[in-house]
Amino acid sequence: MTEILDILISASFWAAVLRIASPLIFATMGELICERAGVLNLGIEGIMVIGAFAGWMTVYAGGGLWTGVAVAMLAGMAFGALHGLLTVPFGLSQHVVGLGITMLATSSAYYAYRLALPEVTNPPRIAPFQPLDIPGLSDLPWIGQALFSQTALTWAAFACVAVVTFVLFRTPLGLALRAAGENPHAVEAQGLSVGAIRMGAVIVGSGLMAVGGAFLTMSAFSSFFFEMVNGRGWICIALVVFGAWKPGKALLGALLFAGFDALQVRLQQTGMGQIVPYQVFLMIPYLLSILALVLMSRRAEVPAALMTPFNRGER
Amino acid sequence: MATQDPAQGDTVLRLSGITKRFGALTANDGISFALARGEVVALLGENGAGKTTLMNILFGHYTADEGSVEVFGQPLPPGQPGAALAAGVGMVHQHFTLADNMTVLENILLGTEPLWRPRLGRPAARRRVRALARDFGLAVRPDARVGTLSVGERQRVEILKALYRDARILILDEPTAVLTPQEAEALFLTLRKMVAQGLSVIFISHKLHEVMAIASRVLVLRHGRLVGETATATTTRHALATMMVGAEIAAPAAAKARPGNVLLRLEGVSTAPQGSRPGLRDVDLSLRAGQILGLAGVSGNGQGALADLLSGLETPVSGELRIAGKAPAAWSPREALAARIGRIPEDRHRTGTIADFSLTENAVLESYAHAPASRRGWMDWRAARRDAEAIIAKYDVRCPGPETRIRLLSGGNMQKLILGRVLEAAPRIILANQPVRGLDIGAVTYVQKQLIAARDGGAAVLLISEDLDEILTLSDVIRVISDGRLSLEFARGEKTPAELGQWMAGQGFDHAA
Amino acid sequence: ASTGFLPQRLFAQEPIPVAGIYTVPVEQQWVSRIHLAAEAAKADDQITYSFSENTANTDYPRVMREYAESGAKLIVGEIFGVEQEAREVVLDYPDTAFLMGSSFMPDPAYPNLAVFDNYIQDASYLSGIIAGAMTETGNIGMVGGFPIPEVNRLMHAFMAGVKEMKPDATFQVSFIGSWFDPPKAKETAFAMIENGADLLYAERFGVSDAAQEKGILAIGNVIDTQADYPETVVASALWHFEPTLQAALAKIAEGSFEADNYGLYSFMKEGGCSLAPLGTFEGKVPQDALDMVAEKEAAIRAGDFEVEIDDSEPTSS
Amino acid sequence: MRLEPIPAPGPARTLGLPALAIAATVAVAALLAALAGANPLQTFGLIVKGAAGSRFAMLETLNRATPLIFTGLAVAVAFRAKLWNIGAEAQLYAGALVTVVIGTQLGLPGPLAIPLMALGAILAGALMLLGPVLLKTRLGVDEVVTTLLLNFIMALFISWLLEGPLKDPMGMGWPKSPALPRDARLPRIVEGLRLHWGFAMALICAAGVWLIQTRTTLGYEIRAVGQNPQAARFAGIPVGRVLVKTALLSGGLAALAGFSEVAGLKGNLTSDLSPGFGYTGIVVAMLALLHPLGVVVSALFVAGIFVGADSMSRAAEVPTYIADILLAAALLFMVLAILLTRFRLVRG
Ligand SMILES: Nc1ncnc2c1ncn2[C@@H]1O[C@H](COP(=O)(O)OP(=O)(O)OP(=O)(O)O)[C@@H](O)[C@H]1O
Ligand SMILES: Nc1ncnc2c1ncn2[C@@H]1O[C@H](COP(=O)(O)OP(=O)(O)OP(=O)(O)O)[C@@H](O)[C@H]1O
Ligand SMILES: [Mg+2]
Ligand SMILES: [Mg+2]
Repeated sequence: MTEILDILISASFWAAVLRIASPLIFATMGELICERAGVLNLGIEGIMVIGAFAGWMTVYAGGGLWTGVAVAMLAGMAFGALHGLLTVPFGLSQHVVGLGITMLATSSAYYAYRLALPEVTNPPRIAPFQPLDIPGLSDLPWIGQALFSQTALTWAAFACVAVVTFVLFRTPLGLALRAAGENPHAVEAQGLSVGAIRMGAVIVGSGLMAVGGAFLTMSAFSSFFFEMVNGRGWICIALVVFGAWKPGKALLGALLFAGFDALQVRLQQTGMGQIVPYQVFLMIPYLLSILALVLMSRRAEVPAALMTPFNRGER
Repeated sequence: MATQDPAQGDTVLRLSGITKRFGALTANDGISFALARGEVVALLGENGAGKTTLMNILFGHYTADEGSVEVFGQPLPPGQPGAALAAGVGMVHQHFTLADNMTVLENILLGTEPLWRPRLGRPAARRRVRALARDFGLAVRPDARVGTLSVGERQRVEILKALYRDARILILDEPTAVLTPQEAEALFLTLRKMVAQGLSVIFISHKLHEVMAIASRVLVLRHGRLVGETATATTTRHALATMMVGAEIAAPAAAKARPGNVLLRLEGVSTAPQGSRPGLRDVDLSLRAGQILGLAGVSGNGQGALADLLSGLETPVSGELRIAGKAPAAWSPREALAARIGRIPEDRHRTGTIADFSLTENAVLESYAHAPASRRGWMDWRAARRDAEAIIAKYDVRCPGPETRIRLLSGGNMQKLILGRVLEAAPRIILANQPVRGLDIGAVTYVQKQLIAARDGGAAVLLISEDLDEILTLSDVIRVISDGRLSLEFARGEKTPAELGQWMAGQGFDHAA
Repeated sequence: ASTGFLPQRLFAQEPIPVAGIYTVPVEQQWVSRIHLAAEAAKADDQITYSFSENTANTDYPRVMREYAESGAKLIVGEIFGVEQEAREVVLDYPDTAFLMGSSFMPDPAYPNLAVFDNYIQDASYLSGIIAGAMTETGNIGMVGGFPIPEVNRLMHAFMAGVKEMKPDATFQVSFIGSWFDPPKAKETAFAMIENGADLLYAERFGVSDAAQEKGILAIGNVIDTQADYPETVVASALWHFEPTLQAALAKIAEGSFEADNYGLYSFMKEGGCSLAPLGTFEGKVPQDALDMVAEKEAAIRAGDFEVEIDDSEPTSS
Repeated sequence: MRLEPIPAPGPARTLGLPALAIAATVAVAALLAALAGANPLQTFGLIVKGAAGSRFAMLETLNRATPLIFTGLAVAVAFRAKLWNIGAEAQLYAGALVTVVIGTQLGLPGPLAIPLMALGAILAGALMLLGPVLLKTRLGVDEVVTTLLLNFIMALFISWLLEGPLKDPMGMGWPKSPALPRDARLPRIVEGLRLHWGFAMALICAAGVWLIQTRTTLGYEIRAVGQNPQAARFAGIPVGRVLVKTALLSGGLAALAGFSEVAGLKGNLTSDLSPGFGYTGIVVAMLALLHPLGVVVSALFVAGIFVGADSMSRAAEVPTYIADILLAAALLFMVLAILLTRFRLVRG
């Protein structure tokens, strides 16, 4: 028990939590935007892969880091546009299209990587985002290490939550977006285009997912690897539900998930780590997510029109 | 046919030669008419005559195949609700278009500000909504979640949506179908205020007395064509009905009831309230063979709980339910069906039918589990189809055939299928919850006749309705429900409508208690 | 590609058609060594080479058949996940030689199936000696993918090497449950550093990055990454697949390929593994360690000393 | 923009559009091959050859379709009831696990072991889905997420078993289960080739599911609950019980994929038994519009594209990943084509 406490009060633990959470936060916000507009985007896993690849490749080919982020975002938006095209005007099954996009984006990234770097054995590296040194703050004793030793992208992730919250709940655009996920007929009857709103949401949301992927290759790490997204996208789907489709709560979920991940890594070194198989530690975040869902189930408010395609002139 | 034209400068809206086809069906066929400033025009027609379609074209939900729409002299671009709104057209849809999980204010604000504006002007909007609500007598709380509102309140939100956008022309598609008479009265008050301010209204309803009360002019649609026009001042309800259906309609003539044994009895039954819906409070009720008991009351006073109880969806928390003198051991829809309770649900779309099932599949929804529809777990679709065909023939369900998806039927025909399904099971007790809501007069008359016939065949009928007229015409005995309590039993004609209205408002219970 | 291990070309004949089938991308350390050796042989016109990477185990036998049908004379790969099915395929193509990473011993019942694995415990052991000399706290972190024999035996050999210099050294061992999740490997390594580790055994990508960021040292495994981490990676235990491949090619050319254990070709005395050159750490490693490395290496090469092969799952101490 | 139903689509549409989808996939293949410096004109021929060019190729396609039929059926059954089972992957592994445990630990003779293994697998898969369904019906917990998360938990659980209690003592330390005894394996349909009786079982299951859906009261109940649970409940259909039965059926079918892969193909359990068959099953089912017999066709289509494209990648010497790209492209083109056989997109 004291071992766990020791871990929990260490600054480096909290620094790790923020790091691990960052890609999840971006992608979770992306998914949340899509789902708020009524579209379940199961393409998230693949879109993160394409983001990871496109961002990294841009920098590797000589672009700047922020250019890389922008390219990653654009790549994600391109796949988002495809997802949106198929699920919004054509109203195809969001399950199939999502899984199809995941497969397409992932394999496209791999194919492009292999074409670009056929002879690779040691994956090449780029100079990734470095922790921002904030004079004064970064030198503070505990806080400095826990909070103020992060890269610009981590800061961007938190800013992203604030922006998404503001846009969703404080602007006309956010109102329209939420309404599209609650009752598209209401949106249409108020003279707005459900199709355009949903398309926009899927495209922008996918862009954010791709930035989440890019975080992995450009901040958390410095190379692109096959399979490095490693199911993080699926976690984000769960985080959106966990957060009851609210950005703040979803952020909390991401931090919690990252916290358990950071904790399990450390627990493996403790006395417990000797008796308990490592798989059990790896399972903890998933088990807790389910538990949290059960505890919150009564209160969760699913966007009423989630997964329901809208076709004008059909009742 | 040519309709009478308002004076030139007064015309706010003109539809010219509107034609709309859905596949082989022509829903609107060359319809032209004009609307004047400050005028209320009623649109009448049987179910499926094309009223909603026409309004959907006007509002831009559909694009007409032919014809054009002019608002205030300007052509309206087709297929764009946004353009209609901007031109001053507001529409209250037959099925509300509100987001339940959002607040009233949010629903009203939706789409009213440029999407790229950095902030929603909530405080100003709230003030404006309050002012409009006061001016037009539309009481709602701007920050309430729509999902928690009653139907009447929701409708007020719909009207506020239009007013907030400065609508000059308001379309109301069957606004009263789901309102209590009191709510309908309030709506009319609001409409009169609006007209006084120069708004024009298109009003769709199947209730002729409402049309007579509110409209100055009536347009009648039949099979997509405009077949008649008349001023309300120079016509009668009877004449309108004939114009609509194209034939005379005889009102159901009820013979005197011959009440028999008590088939179902509630003794001191209470049920748990559900959300904002009240439960029953210590209710005693007897349903007799060969008698129609009409339950009057303002919606939301426990009718739902009583209907659910008899349907098998709910169980009493105290008191006893007895069928033919015996308390059932278990209680669920299955047991209710086994006890030969026939149930006509309030909401035919959501509870009564499965939209994408065929008529055959819907016909056996309550009887699929046993012969002849199935044997030892295997469906006998041929037998099921025979059942459906029999219902279709006997109950005059107009449809392309038993394999049609029921979604494609009009409400009246859907209701006839439900009626057939219920009555063909030869129920001893019939629960008829708002059985004619939203139906045209032809269908209304038909359904009511069938209920009387079932009574004459010895069934006990519980008729729940908010329409006092309906209660008064059909019921042999009447009881009133208010806040989960039942009044004493009144014989037919014992109380005047005004007296019943007082009971509905909750007076009289206190004296009785 | 290094050609230092290629023996003289023994025969000037048609290149031998070789196919590689890998269940992971060719970046994966283990596979990359096979791939490199094959590419080198191809560059030498010794073989023609095509490969299929990221092949699911479900598809593996089909791909084996396809290559065999298309005329490959030697098929290289890994059948750890499809031992039984692969053996059935092998019997159907007696004229094709199969040289497969496998956890079983060769079996004369499958005469055209030879097995190998990366038995580079010799080099790992030597790298451990260097690690033992370089660690100050004696607290060493080891991050692995999965606890499979290929990983376990190298970890054990490494730990044995460390103990030669620091008998009381302690080890933190973690498995991340993935071959390809460098960010996760990196986080795990960070956690070990916080927990006092001042030297990391980099079984996975990502570990050296953590060491580099925190300014501590790392020991590489299977591949040489010092060029990427010049201040961090002290030494690496390298695997050279070339002797294994060349031995197989020679047998095929002779027509005497048979069920055999090629794992031996990964041993140091066969040139199958080596300690990477100290490079940037030249002169920074204590002399007594270098002496011991030299002594042990000589003993290993002479066959006087055998590093123990322990495939059991290592645990933290 | 809106979709408008086409009253009576002619054969030009119903056949032409799917053909167009395949042509578009081929065009993508050619483009990708050209990017990699291969001859784009060969690709189509190579794909066909790889998927159906020989008896071997054809049987391999059938072989790869086998688990997809099972998981496709599992998903089709569940989705009919609007039970969003994204966890066929976990159910597959549950089935495989029980198959191996019964087959290797009980020491039963083959003829007894095989049916017992299948039954055990069905039970395990069913239980695997029962949890999420009970959480859904009792507490309203979203099953998309619970079934999805269970996939990860199951994968870790299997990984632990394979490194711990279920590790093959003869496996030289590699994490895999002991192998089933010879007589506890499903026989091959064609001697020497991999196709096994699991394929026949899959076809029987498809026919069975079709019968259940169209001919039984259970099938009727499942559809009713899926389309409108409120109306179903009102009509006396026990909604919760129907969902539970659906879950048992769906989970059981997915588990049979695991059973068939282990008993028919692999002989033992490894943590990479399934390259995402559970997820692909969703695609297979939706491509078939949830029709059980359509599942067979769409599983064959999916398997054929993958096997053909994979083989093409080797023959044309382009990166292997092209197979997944083409599979994804074919799927998306095909679902779109099938939609457009019945609807057209119009303005306004
Ligand atoms: N979206 C649609 N697609 C196909 N046919 C339609 C559609 N909407 C309406 N129809 C057809 O148009 C006809 C007219 O329908 P409409 O809704 O206008 O009737 P209505 O007069 O409003 O009936 P009610 O009184 O029941 O509301 C119907 O018979 C129906 O068959
Ligand atoms: N998608 C559709 N395709 C074909 N016809 C439709 C469609 N939607 C509605 N209709 C037709 O439109 C007509 C009116 O539909 P509506 O939903 O207004 O029902 P209704 O008859 O008014 O019943 P209710 O009053 O109970 O709502 C019906 O006759 C129905 O057949
Ligand atoms: Mg209508
Ligand atoms: Mg109606």
